[in-house]
Amino acid sequence: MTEPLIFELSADGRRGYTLPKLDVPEIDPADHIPSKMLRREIPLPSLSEVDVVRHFTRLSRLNHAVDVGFYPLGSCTMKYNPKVNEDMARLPGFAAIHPYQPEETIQGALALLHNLEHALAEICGMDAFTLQPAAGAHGELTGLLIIKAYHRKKKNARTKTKILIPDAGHGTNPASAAMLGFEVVNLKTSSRGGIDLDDLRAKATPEVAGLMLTNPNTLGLFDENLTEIAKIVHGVDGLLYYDGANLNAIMGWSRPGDMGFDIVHVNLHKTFSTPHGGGGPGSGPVGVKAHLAGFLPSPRISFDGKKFKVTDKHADSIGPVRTFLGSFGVLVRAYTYILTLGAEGLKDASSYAVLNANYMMRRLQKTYKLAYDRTCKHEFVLSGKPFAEKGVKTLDIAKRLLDYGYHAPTVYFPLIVEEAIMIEPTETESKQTMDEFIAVMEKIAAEAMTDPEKVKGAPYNTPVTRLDEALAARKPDINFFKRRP
Amino acid sequence: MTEPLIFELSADGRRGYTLPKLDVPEIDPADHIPSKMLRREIPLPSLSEVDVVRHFTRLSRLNHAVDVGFYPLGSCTMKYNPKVNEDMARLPGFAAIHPYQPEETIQGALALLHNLEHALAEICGMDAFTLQPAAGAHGELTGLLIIKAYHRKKKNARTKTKILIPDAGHGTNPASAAMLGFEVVNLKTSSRGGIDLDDLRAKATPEVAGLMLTNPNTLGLFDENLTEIAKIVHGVDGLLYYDGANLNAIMGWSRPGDMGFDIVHVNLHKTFSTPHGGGGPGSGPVGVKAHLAGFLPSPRISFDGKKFKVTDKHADSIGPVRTFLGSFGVLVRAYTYILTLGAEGLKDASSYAVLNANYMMRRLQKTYKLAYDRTCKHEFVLSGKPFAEKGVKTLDIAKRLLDYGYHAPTVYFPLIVEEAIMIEPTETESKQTMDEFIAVMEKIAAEAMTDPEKVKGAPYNTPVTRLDEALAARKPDINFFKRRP
Amino acid sequence: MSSYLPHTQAEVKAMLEAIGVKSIDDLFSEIPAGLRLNRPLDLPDGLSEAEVVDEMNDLAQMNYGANELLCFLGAGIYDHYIPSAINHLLLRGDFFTAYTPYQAEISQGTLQAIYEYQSLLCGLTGMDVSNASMYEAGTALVEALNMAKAQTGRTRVVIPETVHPEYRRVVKTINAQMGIEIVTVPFEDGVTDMAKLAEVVDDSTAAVVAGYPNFFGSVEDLEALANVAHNVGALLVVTADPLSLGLLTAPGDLGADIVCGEGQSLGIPMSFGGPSLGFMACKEALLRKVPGRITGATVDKTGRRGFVLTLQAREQHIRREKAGSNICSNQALMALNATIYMSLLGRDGIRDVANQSFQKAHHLKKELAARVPAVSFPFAAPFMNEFVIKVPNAKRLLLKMAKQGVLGGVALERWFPSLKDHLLVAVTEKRTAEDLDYYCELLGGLTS
Amino acid sequence: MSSYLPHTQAEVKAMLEAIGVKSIDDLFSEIPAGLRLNRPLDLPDGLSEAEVVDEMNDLAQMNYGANELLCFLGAGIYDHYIPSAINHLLLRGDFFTAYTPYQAEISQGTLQAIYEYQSLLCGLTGMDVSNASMYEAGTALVEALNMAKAQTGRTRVVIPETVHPEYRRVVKTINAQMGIEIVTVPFEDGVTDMAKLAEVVDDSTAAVVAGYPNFFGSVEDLEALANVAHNVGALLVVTADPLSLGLLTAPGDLGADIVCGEGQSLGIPMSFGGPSLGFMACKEALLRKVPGRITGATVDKTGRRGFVLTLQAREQHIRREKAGSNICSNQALMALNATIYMSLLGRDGIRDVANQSFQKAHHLKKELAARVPAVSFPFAAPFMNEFVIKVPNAKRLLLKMAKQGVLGGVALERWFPSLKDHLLVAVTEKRTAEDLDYYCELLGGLTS
Ligand SMILES: Cc1ncc(COP(=O)(O)O)c(C=O)c1O
Ligand SMILES: Cc1ncc(COP(=O)(O)O)c(C=O)c1O
Repeated sequence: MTEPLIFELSADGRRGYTLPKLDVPEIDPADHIPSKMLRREIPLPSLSEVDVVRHFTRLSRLNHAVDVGFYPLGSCTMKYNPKVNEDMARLPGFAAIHPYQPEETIQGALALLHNLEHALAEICGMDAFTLQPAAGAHGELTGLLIIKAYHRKKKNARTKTKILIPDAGHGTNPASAAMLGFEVVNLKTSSRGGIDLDDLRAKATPEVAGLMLTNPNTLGLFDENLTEIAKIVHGVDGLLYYDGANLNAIMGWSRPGDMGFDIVHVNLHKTFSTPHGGGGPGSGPVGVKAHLAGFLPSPRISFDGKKFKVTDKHADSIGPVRTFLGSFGVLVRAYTYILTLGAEGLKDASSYAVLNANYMMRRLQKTYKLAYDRTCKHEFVLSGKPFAEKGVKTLDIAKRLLDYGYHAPTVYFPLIVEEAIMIEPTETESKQTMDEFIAVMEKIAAEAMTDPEKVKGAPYNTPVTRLDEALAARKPDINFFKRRP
Repeated sequence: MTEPLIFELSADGRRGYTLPKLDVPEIDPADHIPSKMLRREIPLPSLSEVDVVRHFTRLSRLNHAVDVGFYPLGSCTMKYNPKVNEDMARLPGFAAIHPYQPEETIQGALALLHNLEHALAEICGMDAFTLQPAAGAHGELTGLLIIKAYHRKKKNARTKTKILIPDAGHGTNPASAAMLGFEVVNLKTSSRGGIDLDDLRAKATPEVAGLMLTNPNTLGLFDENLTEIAKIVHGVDGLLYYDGANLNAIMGWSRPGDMGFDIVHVNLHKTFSTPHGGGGPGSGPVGVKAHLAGFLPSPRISFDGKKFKVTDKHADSIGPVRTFLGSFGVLVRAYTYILTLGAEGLKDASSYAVLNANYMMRRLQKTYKLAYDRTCKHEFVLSGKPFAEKGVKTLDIAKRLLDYGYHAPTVYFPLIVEEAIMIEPTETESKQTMDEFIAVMEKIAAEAMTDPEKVKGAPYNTPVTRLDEALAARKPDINFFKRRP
Repeated sequence: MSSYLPHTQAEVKAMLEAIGVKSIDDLFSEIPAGLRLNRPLDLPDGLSEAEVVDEMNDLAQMNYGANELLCFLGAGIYDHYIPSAINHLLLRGDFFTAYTPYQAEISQGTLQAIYEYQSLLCGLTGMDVSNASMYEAGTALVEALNMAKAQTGRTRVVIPETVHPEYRRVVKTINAQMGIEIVTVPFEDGVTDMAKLAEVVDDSTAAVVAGYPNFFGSVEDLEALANVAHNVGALLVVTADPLSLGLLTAPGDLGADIVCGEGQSLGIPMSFGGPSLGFMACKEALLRKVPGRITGATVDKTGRRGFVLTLQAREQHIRREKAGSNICSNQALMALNATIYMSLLGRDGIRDVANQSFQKAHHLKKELAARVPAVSFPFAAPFMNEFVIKVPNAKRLLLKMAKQGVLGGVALERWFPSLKDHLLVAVTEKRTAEDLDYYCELLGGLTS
Repeated sequence: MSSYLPHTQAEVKAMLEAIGVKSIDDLFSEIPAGLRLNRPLDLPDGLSEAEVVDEMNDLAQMNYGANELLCFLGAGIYDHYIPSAINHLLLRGDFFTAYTPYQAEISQGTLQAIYEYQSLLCGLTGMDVSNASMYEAGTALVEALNMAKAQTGRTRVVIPETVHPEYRRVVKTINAQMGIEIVTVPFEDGVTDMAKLAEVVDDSTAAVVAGYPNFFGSVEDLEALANVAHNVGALLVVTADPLSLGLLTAPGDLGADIVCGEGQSLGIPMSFGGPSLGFMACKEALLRKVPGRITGATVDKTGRRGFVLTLQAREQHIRREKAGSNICSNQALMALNATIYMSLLGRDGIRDVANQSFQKAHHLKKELAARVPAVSFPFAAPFMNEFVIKVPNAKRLLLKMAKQGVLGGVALERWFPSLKDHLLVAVTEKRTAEDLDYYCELLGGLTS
């Protein structure tokens, strides 16, 4: 069953809100605002409260979500989002404070930010953190701005024009670099799934401003040559940037700071259990080594032993990368999570995330093609290519999984694996859940061989069947008021 | 898709809870409690938090509910349950107070109870209320205990042995009366759908302790002869009990107290918008005229102009009918609702409830058989008999409605209408919603004539298809640990 | 027009036309003039949501409960920790805005949850059968005694004073009007006086009732009580605290025939005593006598497992005056609440919570004995997490303690004149060692 | 083991066996010894949920926000009333624990809600196209200027000082590093100095930016600004407060090419400034330049309407370094929040809320003028619900006001040295006549 649009449920005169009676003498806006600036038509719908509640309740029931079932979307760390985190973010002392309140009235909020910065620094082995960035990609931009500022300070801005990025890197990496005018130089992946050292050496020219690296990388593999890589990049005065999307693999085991990275971003909406919200909000705090701390975005938070303060005058700072101090509500959730797990719990999370991934990899490699046959970390990449002979693509396998009540893995990424199927179970899934999923994956593999049309026609048991993406792109209908007839 | 039982998801050693470390020196319970009283086995399952969240999230999605769609279940007043009521009931000042706190620390709670008693008294035209009863049936029991006490006080307990109840009355009415040892005398329904006055006159003997009446009754009809009825019953020193399940029809229009009733119960989970909770909790406050106030259950709440008090010594009181002062959280919701609607809003609610019912009745009587062709109040009763010729029963029509995303009306009640279909839209439903439902009802009527097997096989689009009730009753499987193999 | 009413003027007009009347007033015209209310209700005007929230907040803030004060109150309602996930699940409208699962095919969520509740409750109590819930403990006991009457054909029930005095009052209000005779038995050292019990139990006795733990927190010798009852063919009815069953042997294993009581301790907010969870479980032999709804497993047309309300022939909507009970709406949402709690805590958790409550209560009693000379202890019986103390001027003391941040106990005098200056003190796992220390400190200070 | 980890010892053992390793340590063995952390993380031990809640409550209670103090702060974040239903819907895990709707067939809830959001935003702003959200206003403006650059092929943007100074700072941080030159224009009587604007806008100008209402709360003459921009082939980029558009003409009807800004006023908690809602809407001509996700309607195999992410060829995961923007995660849940708010308020509600805010702000200004001699008003430009006052010792005054229960305004000096002792005062529909009276009273008292 499909759901009408909110506009289709509207009837003029309905209302889903109440307001107190206006208790000041009413004036005519036309006496105070030029009439051409006074609005006549507002094309919003009109609904009663029950209409609205039902509409969004019904919509929600059309969604798969972590709370509904297994969600092994690689690179996204779809772990359980603890309910208590939601409660904490909604405490009025956090939810009802304004960013421009006097410092004296927000000491609790500043303390939380300060503590969180320090916890992240310890987890990552960095010296200072900013909590401003609103997501991973925003963190990347922030990090790259710091790289720019670093070279500018050394008067090398003109020559430092290139950013190295492995071909397995996430799309945001090159996009972020390009936004700031860097030339993106792609690095090849070795047969072990790490950076091809020869390629790196060849490309590590004096123009290199930095290297952006995800580790474990998007193949789920830990690059054993990090020390060498760092040496090479640092050797040309390039900075090492750590894309922390995959930090969930190594907490308490290894730290980017100790690996030689100068800058790191972490995704609180992955590793630190804050919910993905249907696409966001995320949060992508950026940490740096001491030598780069001066470049961090202002304003920053400081503590003089008695009082927490927001300081805004930092000569070398790249400046603010957003308004206000960060996605505070997300930070509250992440801080709650860190308090809950503590040192040992965070390490356990990584341990079991890696255990789960290796378990699934070893079991699934019997049916699917494993891209790199090595111990993985928190995720691994299969290929759907074996089924090409039957005309079954990875996309078909993904869609068929939906019929069995699962979200599909990440597909067609990383680009270097043909027909990629990238699976990240996360630590919050049980063997039971994984075994059931594995059984279904095996069943689909069998179906692909014996009844390929079945798989190619999937999904069948979903609120809608396969959707026509080509039509959507060819004749965009993205606004009800300009809809396709 | 069906959902495993919580027991089937369990694995020994999992946990979905955390506790602080025990911070007092641990002692051995066996040194303090005789060992035969110390438990060895606890057959509870073990799950992680995400297992539990998913299980109940998935279960919830198998439910229809007011928040999901139209729920025209007659006699149950399935109106919208405002969300703000839920917030108010969860304020720590209400949710985290203990019933045995000193009065000084619960003045807000007592004030709320006191105000709610008075608001209900005004709405019902009664003089005093108790908020103790936990549901409508419990209210009936309370009312009948008051009737008993009244006659006992007049030394008539021995002779006052009968309770009159119309045959259209709800099952709880005779059941409540019988529990207290009353003999139930059924009254016939007249061709107008009210009480048959001749029958009443004939049965109004000196043994009559009281009459229990729902008005509008379960046919949705207002009994125009109330004044006469009251005269007859009072004439034999019987008391008039008002079953307030249908109060939603008349708020602000007419009051049971003004109709001659001595005792009334109201269902807060119907008229006053508190949610039905999947079957409860409800709340069934009981109001009485001044001459019966002394019989109300103790403890009661009093206000001396400064302080609210709980008083427990009332010589004539029937005594407490439950522990503590009532289903407080439900009372908070109802009070919130009354504050929100106010005098006019409550009357509007009844006006539109009645408008909706008449609109649906007039439209649906074209397709279904209308039991009593009169202006109805908040609900009306159709009969599914016209489709008997095709072998289609009311039950089949009800099941077919599920396929279209609706909850079915109340069926086979009241018992005096063959193949009864009892529809109560409530005031929170829009014409749009009702029109769509009417169209489906017409479609099903057509299906019943042209494709009766389709209707008889329904439902098809539900999480499970028609369930074998006979098997369930024949071989009860009601406890996982003693399940049917 | 309120946000809860969707009617537009145009729609009202169209609907009146379809009905064939001119105005809404016409729909009320058959109400005789004399029965009409010819004035507005004497209630305040309606308020916007924001104003309502303000007004309710003002009322809520006039209460000082377990969020503001350290709560050592029990006597049936306990301040246990409620895991966050519970409220999130209960807030799903798909659960709480549904009614009784009359249409099973679109109510599997509610039905399966009830089946799980019944099973968990049976597991915890050691019973075979559980219904879907009762209102609360008092009325649950009323129904249990009614069952005993029906089962045994006898009309006399024996209830020791160690059973919650409020339950006993409810029994007196209701069962006494059902033709049941109630016999009371005194206590001795905080438990039922077995000698006195033996004196009053005879072959006219339908049931013997026992609290487990009893009202004073003491652990009764259920087996002995069961023997007394069973020897004369009476049933043993136990009112139990289900959370305590994490540490105490299931009553079913000690001879209970019916176990009922208050389930609030299973993760339900105290909420001034309601809505809470009455529960009712019994042995197989009593199945057909159980009041209220029961869910059973069955299959659908395709053979898939599904759940339905079953054995409805016991109930009022079918049997009317011949039904054993009048219960219709129950406490389904609170049963769901308890089900989620039991699922989260599980086997280990319920034991841990019960044990921590036990440990902390015993620690407090020990510390009080050592540190507060003014306190004495009338009973030496084994106890779970609640015990009785005697202090000078108990009632005034309670007020003073409240002013200093502690809800110190429940004064027993109102039910037991002989227990003047006695307090019932409950300790849950939520109280920290520091809290217990403060309690001793405060009591020491106020009594010295 | 935490309640978030389901692993039992037996399962761990079985899994290690299936993998063919002896211990979890073995799975980390390829991390070179030098890169391993050979000590525990220097963080506190984990806590139980109850302890965490206590600790977080302690922190929250060290803040005094709009629940404790009367909030007259604005400057982009406003204390509007948030209807209760919103949070109930947002708390549905089916929404908030999902990610980007990559698998459309099981994400129709999220996708349709985004389509509705896009449409509502277009309706409110008078634009043709909206994306699914941006992070927040500052970065939304950054992207808007980047779009203008791409569209016009020009690299100079003109931003008056009347645009939020923090947005301008973000633009400086980011756009300046993208090869965009930023030219500032001063203000005159609270609005953009049109003469000065005309001087700097030329045919190298990619965009002119305007706040609507602007940072001082004043209503700019957008049409005039649009003319200046369009005359030289530049775009008019407007940062708007969407709620104010309940009273103010849609920027699209006054010539705006791009409308972006902060959507927090649409029912989103202030939450110390985040997560909030960046929004981005534009005219059809700019469709292919829009950053971020867009949802489009389409049909499934059976012809039923459905929704998908569309036009993805613009995005980083497809285009990598050739993408116009790097945005990936956005603020979907906040967009849903705003969508529910706009649906509840609807056409009439958004006008009512905007109008009440307008009325109350004007009332306060009038009352201040009449009752508090120490207050003066630097600007006479028309305004919505926010205005600037001058008071002696503004900063110390703010602290004194806070102590007496009022968050009195935002001090402007930090961004505008010339506006020392000036406060920006915002009034929403939540402030009652009584609150406004208290504000005057307090300010009068503290300045006399
Ligand atoms: C490896 C990697 N880097 C960066 C990102 C971008 O993070 P965000 O979506 O928070 O901007 C992602 C997101 O999926 C990612 O997987
Ligand atoms: C007319 C009538 N009376 C009494 C009741 C019993 O109310 P409750 O279920 O609250 O016990 C009902 C419930 O449906 C009813 O419809």
